[in-house]
Amino acid sequence: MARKWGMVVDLDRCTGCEACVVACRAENNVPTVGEDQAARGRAIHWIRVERYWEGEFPDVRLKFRPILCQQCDSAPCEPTCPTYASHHTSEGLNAQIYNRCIGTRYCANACPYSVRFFNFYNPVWDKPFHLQLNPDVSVREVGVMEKCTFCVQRIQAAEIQADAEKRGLKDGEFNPACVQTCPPKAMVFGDLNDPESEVARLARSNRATKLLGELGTKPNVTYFEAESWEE
Amino acid sequence: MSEKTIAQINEDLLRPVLQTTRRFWIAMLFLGSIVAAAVGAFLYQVWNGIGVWGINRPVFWAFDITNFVFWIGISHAGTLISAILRIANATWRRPVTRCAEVITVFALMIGGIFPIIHLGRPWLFFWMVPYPSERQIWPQLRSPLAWDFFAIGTYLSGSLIFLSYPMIPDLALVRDKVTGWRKKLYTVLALGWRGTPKQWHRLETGMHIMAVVIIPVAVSVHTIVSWDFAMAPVPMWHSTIFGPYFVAGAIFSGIAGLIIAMAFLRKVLGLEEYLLPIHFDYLGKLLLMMCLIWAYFVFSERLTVWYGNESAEMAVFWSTQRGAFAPMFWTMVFCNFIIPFPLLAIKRIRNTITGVVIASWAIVVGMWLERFLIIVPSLSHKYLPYAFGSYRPTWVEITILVGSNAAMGLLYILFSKFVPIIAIWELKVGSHKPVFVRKQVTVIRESGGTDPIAAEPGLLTTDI
Amino acid sequence: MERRNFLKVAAITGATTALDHCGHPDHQLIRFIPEEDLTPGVAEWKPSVCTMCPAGCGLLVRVMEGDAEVVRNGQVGLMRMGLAKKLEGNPNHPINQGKLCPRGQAGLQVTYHPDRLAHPLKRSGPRGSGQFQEISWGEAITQLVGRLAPLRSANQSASLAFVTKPIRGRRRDLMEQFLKAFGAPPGISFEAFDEAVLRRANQLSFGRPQMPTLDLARTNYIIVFGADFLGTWNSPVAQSVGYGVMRQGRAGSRGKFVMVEPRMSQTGANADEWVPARMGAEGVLALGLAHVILNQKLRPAGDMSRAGSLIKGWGEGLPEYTPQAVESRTGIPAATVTRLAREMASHAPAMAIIGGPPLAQTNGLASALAVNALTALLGSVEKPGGLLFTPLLSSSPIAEEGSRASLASFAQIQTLLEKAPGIQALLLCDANPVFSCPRSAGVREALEKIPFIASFGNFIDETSVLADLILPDHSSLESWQDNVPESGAPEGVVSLAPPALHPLHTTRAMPDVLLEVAHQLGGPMATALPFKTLEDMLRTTYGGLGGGKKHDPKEDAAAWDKIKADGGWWSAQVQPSAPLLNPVSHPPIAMTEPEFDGAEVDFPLHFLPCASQMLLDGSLAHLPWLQETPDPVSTVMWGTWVEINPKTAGQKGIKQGDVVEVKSQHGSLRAPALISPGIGPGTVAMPVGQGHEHFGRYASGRGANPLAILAPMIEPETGALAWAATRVKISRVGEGRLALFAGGLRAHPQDEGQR
Amino acid sequence: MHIRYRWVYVLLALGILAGALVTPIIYWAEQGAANAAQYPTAPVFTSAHRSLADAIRDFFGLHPTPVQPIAYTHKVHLANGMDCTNCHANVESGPVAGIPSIKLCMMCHQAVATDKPEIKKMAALSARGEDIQWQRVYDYSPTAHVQFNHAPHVRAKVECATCHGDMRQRTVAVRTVNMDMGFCVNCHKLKKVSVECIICHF
Repeated sequence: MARKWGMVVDLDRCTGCEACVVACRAENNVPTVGEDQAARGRAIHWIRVERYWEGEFPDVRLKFRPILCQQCDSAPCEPTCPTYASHHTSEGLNAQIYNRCIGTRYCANACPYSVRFFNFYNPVWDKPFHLQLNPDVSVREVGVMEKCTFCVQRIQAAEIQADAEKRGLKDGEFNPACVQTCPPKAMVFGDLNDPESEVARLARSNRATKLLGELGTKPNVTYFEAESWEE
Repeated sequence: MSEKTIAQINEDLLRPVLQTTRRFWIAMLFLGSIVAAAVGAFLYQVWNGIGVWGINRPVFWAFDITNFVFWIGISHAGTLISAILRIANATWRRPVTRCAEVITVFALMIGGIFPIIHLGRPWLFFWMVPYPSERQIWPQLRSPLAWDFFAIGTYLSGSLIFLSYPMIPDLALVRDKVTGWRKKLYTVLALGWRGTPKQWHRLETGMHIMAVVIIPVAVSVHTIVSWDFAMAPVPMWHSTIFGPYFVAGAIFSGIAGLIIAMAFLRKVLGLEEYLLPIHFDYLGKLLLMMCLIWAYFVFSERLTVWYGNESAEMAVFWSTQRGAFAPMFWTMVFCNFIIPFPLLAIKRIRNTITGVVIASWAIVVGMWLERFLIIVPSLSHKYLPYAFGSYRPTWVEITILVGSNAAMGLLYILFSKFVPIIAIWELKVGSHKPVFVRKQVTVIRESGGTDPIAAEPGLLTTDI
Repeated sequence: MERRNFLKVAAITGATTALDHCGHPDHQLIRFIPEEDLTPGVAEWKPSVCTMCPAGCGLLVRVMEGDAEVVRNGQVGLMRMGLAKKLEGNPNHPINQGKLCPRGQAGLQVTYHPDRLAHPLKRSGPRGSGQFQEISWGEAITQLVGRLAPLRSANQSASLAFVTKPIRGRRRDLMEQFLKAFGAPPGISFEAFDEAVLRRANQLSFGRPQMPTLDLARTNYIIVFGADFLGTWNSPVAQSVGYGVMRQGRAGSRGKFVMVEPRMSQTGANADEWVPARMGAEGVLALGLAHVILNQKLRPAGDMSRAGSLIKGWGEGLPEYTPQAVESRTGIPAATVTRLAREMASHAPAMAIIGGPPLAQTNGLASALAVNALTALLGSVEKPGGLLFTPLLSSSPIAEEGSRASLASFAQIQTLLEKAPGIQALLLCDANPVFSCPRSAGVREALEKIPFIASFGNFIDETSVLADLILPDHSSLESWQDNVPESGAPEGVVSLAPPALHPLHTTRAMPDVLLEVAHQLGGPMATALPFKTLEDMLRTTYGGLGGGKKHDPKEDAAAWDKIKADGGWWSAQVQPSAPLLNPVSHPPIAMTEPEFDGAEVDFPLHFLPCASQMLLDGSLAHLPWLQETPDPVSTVMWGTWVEINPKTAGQKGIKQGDVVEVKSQHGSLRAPALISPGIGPGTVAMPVGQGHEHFGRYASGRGANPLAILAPMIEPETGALAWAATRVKISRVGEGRLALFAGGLRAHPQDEGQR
Repeated sequence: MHIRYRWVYVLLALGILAGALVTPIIYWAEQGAANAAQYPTAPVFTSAHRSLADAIRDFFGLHPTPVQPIAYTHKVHLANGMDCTNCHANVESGPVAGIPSIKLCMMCHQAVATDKPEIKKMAALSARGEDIQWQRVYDYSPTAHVQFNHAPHVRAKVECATCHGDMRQRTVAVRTVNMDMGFCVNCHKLKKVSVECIICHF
């Protein structure tokens, strides 16, 4: 059976440290836009840690929730794209094909999670920062939509390696950058179609919830809500 | 009108075509520069990237799509109205039809450009067109944007035929009046119209068929435009009311646009005897009806959202009722209802052209705001409050908006320069008995002219 | 705007190159013959050590071949060389176990920073003007030697001073040996957020002058006083890993985490219970808890160690710390105090931790001792699920450091300043006291008086801009690294790694420069430092580790190679050793009220500078990745902010984003306001990190530096800067702008009233 | 048209010109302001095209034929029993086939054919410690976002010649096969491998 990549995020473990955010930037050639553009709402973070306040001082709470592309099975962004730049892959990924993107930005409007980011200008790196750019990931240009890919470059590398060694993929053999770096191990990534995989096991847990599941987007990212302490 | 002789009619209606005034050139100069500025702004945007606009995340659409919907809306005046009136055989329509149909064609052209202007990479717009390529990919036909492409394409070509078909006799008329290069030009444009009974017959039937065909197309176009929004799960977009709501809004703004255009022509081209208060009165009534329908739609839309009290939608709702967008919202209500309703409802005011025109101006402004208020508040308040945003336009967007209006004026004036803006032959047909079509046949054979009543009756008998 | 210009520059200068495998390199440049032969397009993972903070996490560096613009003997050209593409945690490393914090992830940018110093510089303009001119290494070293030699001959060698960022490892030893041999006083290890108070307290309470290691993975209950242990404090990655286990890693037993702090931090946001105690009253709360436990006999009194004996009235059961008394002094309801005490007593293993703001008070040490006593009372010192202390290898510099720990770096800097007139030469290594000390301390003015300053740092900052000579170090990925972590793992650890990359610029490793200088100075210096390079030194120190007892060279060589391959050495054999001998005896301490600078009438608000999750103490402000990563709590990018409670803001008519002036007795600053429900009406907080004058293009002239306006209040016994003991007043100045990443504040917009 | 209106044409032209100039003027003004505000900008790496010409070339998929610094002849080397993988060593193992550094060339050419002018050129280079500036022959425009990996193709028994032409007949490498997307897709379909976009574009 074809693979179906998915993720589980345990909000009870997440500390909101944002290591995932920087790791993603480093891995995926996500450009920095500078203060002016950032203030205009053009900062690009494929994964972000949302924070929501509850109550008022002193009985105040703060909740974190890392949000990346949910790789929906019925993704609103996909049918909206007139050129197939955004479409579903056989491995359940929500592909964004940069070279096919003409920049209608319709997908970003349709995405309820607001995880699609647009290149309003050509990205720039002051030399020699560009020496760090990951050659396995393309550098996007102006007018192109971009988003979390579940680190598809790592998926493909692992698959090619496995084929070369004439074997299947092992669970946890590789991880997206965010999962790899997460200090409290709040994220788990893997193949949902492999019932043995950890992510599949967790996704079956009774703690499993989907973000905005009521919209029927069928996300492949599962959240475990934070729990409260009882004696 | 019947007391006006054919010669006078020709004289009055062909004047703008035959002689060029200074005013014309000044208008061209003025509008031309504005349009040029808008084109410059667009090139500037292409060179630097669409970041020169005020759009951002999450407000990825703003002025661009607002203008698109607005102009498509305006386009609904002409063809739809004149088609309906034709079928209804409302004779008062005759002076109105052409200037209405012209609006449709130009508004569609302008509106249709915006989806291209608004692309992040406009130079790749042709990927929306289904054509075979070595890539072996076709457009995504599930995408409302692809539907737009086809819908607008159909409507535009339909309207073009609908407009140009009844132009033929008048072009022929001009052909016979002018000399030199323009003679050549109009000879081509007139498509060899000689006014034979066959030709007249075909013209009539053609017009009837087109009139029937164009109405469902017109309705479908704006429904599909509304689906650009209704198909996306965005708070207050994802609504079943949008189809009829948009169509109503479109006709509403369309008629307003038409009235403004007519008032303009009446003054500038001195057509006081042709575009009579009665026309404004009738159109005003139509406008009044649309005004009520529009108000009804807005009310029911707001009511259901408010009553539904769904968290995400309420965020949008309140942002328009009391929040950042409230001033715009209430201005819209003012422009689209509070002002026009009394002006149009009170007969005495409706009969003064001024009253109707004021109402129309208010409505045009109000309807642009309505489009904006459908798009921006929803985008800036999507499901996850963390991703809420706001929007402020830049000079580029404003220039392009102004430019699109200037382009409308420019094209309209140019058109009235080349074609009689009022269908002369229809007027004449309107002012004589239906039998004359038969008579005229011989006349034409005789004199070779196309003017139905050129020769004196005496000749008729002798020649048959 | 910015990017449009870049674009224009790019379009006009044609400065575009493309990734080597999908584009064309700049043609006009010549190519140098590559030094190494890597497989193009294939990644190699090389071990290294993270130097973004002193925690000593192990790294794996993803090295791939690429074309770099380099200068070789004065000529610019393209060189095919190994380039670092990504940093990841070393999965076998006992401290970070394959994980990294955001700052560690951004470490890459240090190596490839456009403002990194590429070659030695000597000052060409007036001091502090930032005008330097390029010189050769030969010249640079001759100059340094030329300055140092006379000092020794004129036996003024005591007039050489050395200020460095905290380094735990052989580099540090090398400096010390250099200074000793030179005859100069020991170097000053300067840290902005000084942990001296805690080290001191741990030395007194537990006989261990070092930061604690938290066994979170096995604890059932942890109450934290101020320590931002999931963000920036101590060894955050190790602690986060443990925290994950405490939350969901153990079937059926989810530990409770209580946070006591005046302003909600990223760490506090994760607490099950958040207790905003009055600033400086944390110790009182701790003793209140102890009072309940003692008097209700919730714990066997036998666990009362000497940690308790350091607290006045402990023997009598802390009569002054009844819950009611505590309520009046801390603002925490008596009922809460009692409940918390019961909970922690009945959920062993439980521990209490203190760090950050509570220690930055005039009564910091007392608070620390109080919390230590509580932990001791809970019986979780050097026990599973409690406080552990990473065993210090005999070869570790920390033991030595520990004995000095009693003196805080601020105190050391101040003594330096007092001696400043007498000091002839100052060596700097990435320490930035000018930025990190209150302006009132007059660091800059004092340093300007020193005739000769040399800096080894590889960036120009507020301190090194004063230097006469700059000898830029390699980046941490380009040179040998070692670190003997002070905390973070229960077993003994040495993080050590060879260079992962060839140097990009014409820089040199600071230890190697010191060694060369020593040799050129000759005489006792040369003999005291026999090594040729840092590598020699590391090998002689650690080469034996893991080798056989009887140091057979072959075995050692193999062991050495293994250490280099593993990125260090660690062993469970090194168990937590018994408390150090000769425990420092100390009279019992009374929990005094904290003193604050500024009368409450004129300066009504407490001022709380807090470590920034991204920029730490400002030493990382030059990295655009961190600048553009939103702060987890405020979601501000590229700037500073003043965090104000809605009530306070309302009274002053301050709205989100308005520029406010924050005024203390010692200065004032301006920054945009951030209205936040996470801070009390009596306090305003500001993140440390921005407000640099000189620190590369991304940090310079951005935001404001809260440390600058602090009063020189100190914790008397250690002399540590009490950076949370200043009072301020605020006033609205005008409109401003904040680059916020977040739109809404709350999950349900209605909570904020109709928008 | 009537002669007395000629001045109007002039005005008209001027007006339109002015309109068209509005934006560039604002643009340059902004640029000036911005540059003043900017910190001294180092040359940058960007995905922007170098010039309008570049953009147009890219749009129409035109590839300028590169001029190699050394007239390397594949023909001779292959005729002398060498194999592609002798120089392009990583083609079986990695994504990039790789071009050897001058070191490898000099291994043989210290001794072999040292009298030939091209070899002399090369020897001079290596004496100066310089490598040969080989120019790419086959590459994808960055805007194509193609992530090509040689190894799997070699493993799938795709001949080098299929994509690079028969180098035994060539001296200096030139682009013989037009590697447009159709070329790739056809082969993928023929070999019944996935033609999903994400396979190559990411």
